[in-house]
Amino acid sequence: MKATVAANSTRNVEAQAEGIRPTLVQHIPFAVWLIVPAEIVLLSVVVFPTLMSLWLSLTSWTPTSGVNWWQAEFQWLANYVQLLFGDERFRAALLRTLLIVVVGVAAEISIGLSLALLFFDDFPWKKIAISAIILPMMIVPVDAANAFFMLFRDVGPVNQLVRILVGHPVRFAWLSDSNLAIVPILLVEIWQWTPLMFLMLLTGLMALPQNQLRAAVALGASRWQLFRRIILPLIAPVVVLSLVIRSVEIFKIFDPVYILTRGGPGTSTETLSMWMYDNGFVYFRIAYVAAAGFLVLLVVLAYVLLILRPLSRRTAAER
Amino acid sequence: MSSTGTLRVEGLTKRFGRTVAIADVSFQVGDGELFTVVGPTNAGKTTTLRTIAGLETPDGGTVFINDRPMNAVHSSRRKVSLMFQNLALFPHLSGFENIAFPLRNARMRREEIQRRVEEIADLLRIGHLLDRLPRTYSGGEQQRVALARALAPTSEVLLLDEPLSNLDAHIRTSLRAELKRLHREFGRTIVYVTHDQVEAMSLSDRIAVLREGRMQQIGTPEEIYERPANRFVATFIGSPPINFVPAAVVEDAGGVWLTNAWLKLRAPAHLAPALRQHPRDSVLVAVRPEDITVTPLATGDRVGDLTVYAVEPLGAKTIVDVKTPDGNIKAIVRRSWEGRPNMPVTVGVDERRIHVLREGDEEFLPSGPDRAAPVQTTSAG
Amino acid sequence: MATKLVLRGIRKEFGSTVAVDDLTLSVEEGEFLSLLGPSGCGKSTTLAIIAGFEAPTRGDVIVDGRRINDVPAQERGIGLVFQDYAIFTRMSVFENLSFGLRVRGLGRVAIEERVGRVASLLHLTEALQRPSVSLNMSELQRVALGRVLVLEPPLLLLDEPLSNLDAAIRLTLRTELRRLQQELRQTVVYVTHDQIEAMSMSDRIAVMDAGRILQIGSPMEIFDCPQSRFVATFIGDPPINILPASLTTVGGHVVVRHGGLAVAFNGAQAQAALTGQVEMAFRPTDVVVRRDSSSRAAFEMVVDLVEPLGSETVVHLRAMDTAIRAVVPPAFAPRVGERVGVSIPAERVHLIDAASGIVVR
Amino acid sequence: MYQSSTLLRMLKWLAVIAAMCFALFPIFWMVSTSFKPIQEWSTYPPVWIPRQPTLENYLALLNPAALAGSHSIDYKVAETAWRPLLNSLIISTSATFFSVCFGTLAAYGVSRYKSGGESYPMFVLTVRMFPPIAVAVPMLVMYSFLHLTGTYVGLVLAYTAFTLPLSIWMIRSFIDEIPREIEEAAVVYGLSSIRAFWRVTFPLIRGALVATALFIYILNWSEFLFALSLTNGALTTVTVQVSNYFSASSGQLYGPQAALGTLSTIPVIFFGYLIQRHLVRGLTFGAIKR
Repeated sequence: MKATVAANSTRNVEAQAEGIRPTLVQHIPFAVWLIVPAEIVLLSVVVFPTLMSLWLSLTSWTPTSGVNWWQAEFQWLANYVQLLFGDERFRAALLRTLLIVVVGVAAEISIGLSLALLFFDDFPWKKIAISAIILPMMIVPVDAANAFFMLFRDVGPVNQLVRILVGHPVRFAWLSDSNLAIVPILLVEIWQWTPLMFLMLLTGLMALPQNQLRAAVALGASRWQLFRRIILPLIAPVVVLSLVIRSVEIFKIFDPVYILTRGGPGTSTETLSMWMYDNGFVYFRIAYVAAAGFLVLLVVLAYVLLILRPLSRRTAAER
Repeated sequence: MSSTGTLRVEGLTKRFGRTVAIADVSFQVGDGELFTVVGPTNAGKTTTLRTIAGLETPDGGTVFINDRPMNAVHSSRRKVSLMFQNLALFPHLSGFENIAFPLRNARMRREEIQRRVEEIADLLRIGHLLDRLPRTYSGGEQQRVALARALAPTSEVLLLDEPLSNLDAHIRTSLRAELKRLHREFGRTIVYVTHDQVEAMSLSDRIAVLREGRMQQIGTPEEIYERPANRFVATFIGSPPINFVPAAVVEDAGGVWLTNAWLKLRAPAHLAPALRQHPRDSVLVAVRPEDITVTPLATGDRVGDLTVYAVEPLGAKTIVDVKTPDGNIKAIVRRSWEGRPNMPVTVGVDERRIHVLREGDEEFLPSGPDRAAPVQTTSAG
Repeated sequence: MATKLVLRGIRKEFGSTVAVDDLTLSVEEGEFLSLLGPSGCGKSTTLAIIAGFEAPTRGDVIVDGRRINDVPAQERGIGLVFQDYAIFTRMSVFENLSFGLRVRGLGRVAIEERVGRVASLLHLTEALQRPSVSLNMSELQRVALGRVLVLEPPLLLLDEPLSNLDAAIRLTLRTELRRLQQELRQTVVYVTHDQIEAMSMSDRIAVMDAGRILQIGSPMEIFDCPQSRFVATFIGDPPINILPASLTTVGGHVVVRHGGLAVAFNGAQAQAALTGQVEMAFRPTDVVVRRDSSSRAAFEMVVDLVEPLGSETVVHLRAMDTAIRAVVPPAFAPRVGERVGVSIPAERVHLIDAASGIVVR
Repeated sequence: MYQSSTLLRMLKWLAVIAAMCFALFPIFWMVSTSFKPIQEWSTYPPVWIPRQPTLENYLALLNPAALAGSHSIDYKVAETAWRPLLNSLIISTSATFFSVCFGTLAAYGVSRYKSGGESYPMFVLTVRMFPPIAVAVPMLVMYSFLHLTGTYVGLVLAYTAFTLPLSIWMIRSFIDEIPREIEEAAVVYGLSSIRAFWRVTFPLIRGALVATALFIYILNWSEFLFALSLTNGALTTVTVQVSNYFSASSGQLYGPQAALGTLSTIPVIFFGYLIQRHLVRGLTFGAIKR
């Protein structure tokens, strides 16, 4: 990181040479000083532990092993190999997390976009309706998970509603049936974050060049043609952005799993974060978890780059 | 009130990455002069101004104010005022505080500031704006307050960046005259940047024409208009722009002629010597629209090559667009000109007022000193 | 192909503000009519009502005798060109031009044929495959125009299509647009705030202010015979001189006087103006300025400011509390402080009723 | 732009109402439960609106002993909820303060001076891509080494670090909106660069900074994972306390849990609506503005 700072300052000198900051000439170090406090915090709390974790992931260290972490026994990539090829439970958690990401994001974006389109036109009470719909995203996630826990209990209102719908008593064991337990977890994510997608996409829709839409209408486009040929291509960058941001967030899913099922029953709802929590804080397999953390980071980075690349290429072309 | 100074810019060069914003720009502005830098977008006008103000560091060249080099002086101590194109009024400060801002920083006494701001506000008739925030102003009012802020401090050079842009036509016309009157009364040294050649012509003591970062010509408005240095200046100054008509140089016993299929001009005395050196060359004849007369052909006349393409009445005058075999030319004719599109016409050119350049050249052929001034007349409607 | 458009008693309210007030207007087949007025005068709202994006609070929009108030915008088939051109940024030039035909489900061959025709008319053939984001302003403007022309619309609405352009290119496109309209014999409603554009292009101009049409007429009618102070001021650059004046009757003549500046009319001409406060208005181009101020009819004034514009020169003249603008040829070469003789031909002077702002002569 | 038929309008209304119900129902349930007496917590069919609304759940937050009669009380919930509320208040406030202060400095540098180079903002952002749990594990090791586990300092540091990227990005987007010329005008008219920022730019973004602070505050207040893993139970925040109301030994204390949930969510909702215009900007790293 030190190297980065040094590189940054030379870059700044170049920046001045290019005249990006004229008044800077008189205060060469000023620009660097500005980011020092933030940098100290990030270095000590994020970058240092990350580097430490990189070291640990190459060792077999646990707190119970009796040696200091920096003296741990080095074992190359053994942890990674074990994770990828030997650990069924880890792989299951990884796949489960990916499933939650795909289903959750798809649902959030499609519902969010539909809702945003509904709110594209003006109608009475629109502001109040928006305020109501975005309420879930403001709830403390732990409280949201608890609320869903209450809803999905055997004797909770969800079962009662299902009963009213099907017409005879049912008792789905939502939280203790290993096939069903994933449903409330997904639902609480969708419930809490669809409003964000809705708000993002609505903001995007409102920012669309109004005259392009009007032009399409004046040229005779039907409602569907307007959506398909004009709105969708224009809103695509916002959709991709939503996709990236939500995917990254859901990848980290922890609070609802911890509150609703703690990964259970068995390991049927165990996600990556839950897996890491159990292995790290319950079984103290620190080195092993560190390796898993790096794998996950790589997966997330690859995912983000994969999605963002076509987007940035397109915006570059438009400049 | 008047603290003025001279400005000298020598070989100013500024690059942004690989693009060259200005290249080797030099000029001198005398004490109390109103000097305009005019040019199209990306000419480097704003960069020039910002470099003088110290907001950009030049890659080469020096800025002198009162003969002192300024390159190492921070912009807060250069004693220049800059009126930004987007005005950059402080949105959170009242009109009074905006105008007083430079004075407070100069540690002027409180009563003195009060007096000074009120004096300037009177002058620009913005007394009623002093207690209000800029967001409540109209476009013209914002412009005036920004101008007042630039006028308030005792700066040696006043830099104005497109101060009249974004205004309605009528307000612009009247503010323009007002600015000129203000300058006459207070004699401040002003560098005025604009893309509008009309503004440059009407306001300036001298004009510098800039294109793609390079200086094209420096001179009084009359010089620039009557004796443009090159093709670009001739085209850029004047509206509708000057016409270029291809012709060949022919010399016979009668003298030197410029001819093409539809036009035969006797080369005027001030151009003849230069043209004689280029016999049979292809040249372009540059004619201002007001130096062209257009006459409809009477019925029965042989139909010529020239027809009216469009007639554009402007009220006091009319622009006629004439279609020629070599492209269209525009002429300014009197208001009640009777002609309609597709009508055959003949065209006359005041040959004493033409410029000539060789095809492919940018610079005009040199002309002698006896170029005719426009005919003196009284003005009548 | 050309169409007659009639607006009858159009009124549009937004909440408590009235954007358009009892507007009646008819645009003849093949006519180029400009709606001219300052921003906020209701001209764009009028356009939106014709296009079908706004429903009028009252009044009828009639095209070729058919009331189209209830026809939705996408079925009106009216060509609309926006101030910002509203080019579909994600599409190529061809896709932009063909959009209207594609949404109508035309076959590929027919589309290519019609797009090709319009593209060559507008010199866009070379640019057809380019992405629209790579176009310059004048190309964008032509694509916007071409996009509606392929549909051969009976009526073309243009909303300030030249206002985003550089002065030089604006001048050229002004001519081209007018030529094109004359060739296609297209009915055009052109919205602008630029009086020069309106003057130079239109068959007729409707001058609007505060939601109302103040005057309709040919450009020269509007210029020479303004009916109100607003129209007189709005048209013409440099703006018309307006001076408060007094009326006296001398012999059979009515003399209108502001300070030393006096204009005599014969009685019959000025009778209507004899009541109330008046103002005299005359164009800077109508002021006769002479070097010798000895002439009896001339009023002596001092040159206060000189603005050379190249092909003409604006002089500001002053005498006591009288200040006027005059336009002189550059060769006149006036100098600041110089004394000149000024006279104004009576037939070029308008009298305005000061209270109502109506031109009475 | 299009005129909708009556049927279509009705369908749209139905969809909107359905969405509103879906959004509001879980919240309704939490609030409703917080007013239910213990007998109504677990009946079937469930009680929708408390028949005998009571405040005893809220009182139990202050005095858990009152619950002892019906439940065996876990040691974790045997004390009043004041302590976790106070802890959350202290930690969230300090972390927000540091995050916004440091964030403002860095954002100003990035926006006006390109501090740290072109890719610095992106580098900062990668911090938000980490699953925090992956960092929490080595952090715990580091914290126990430095004796920071279960301390205010430890949590404040962690919260500051993990909200800094958002602070920087959000504030940067606000500063970017202030035309640079305004600051330059202040420089031309006699101020140094730093004073120009302080006298001109800062007053203009003050409102936006408050919004950023409230947003960061919400995040800190809602944080669960670090509070759970970096404290060893020595320091309880509200979110942890909420989850403590059910555990193996004391069973489900639905009433008090809903009561504390309601209480802890109220400030968040309040702040949330205050800064509604900026929420999207924050959650999308300043990419989408309103």
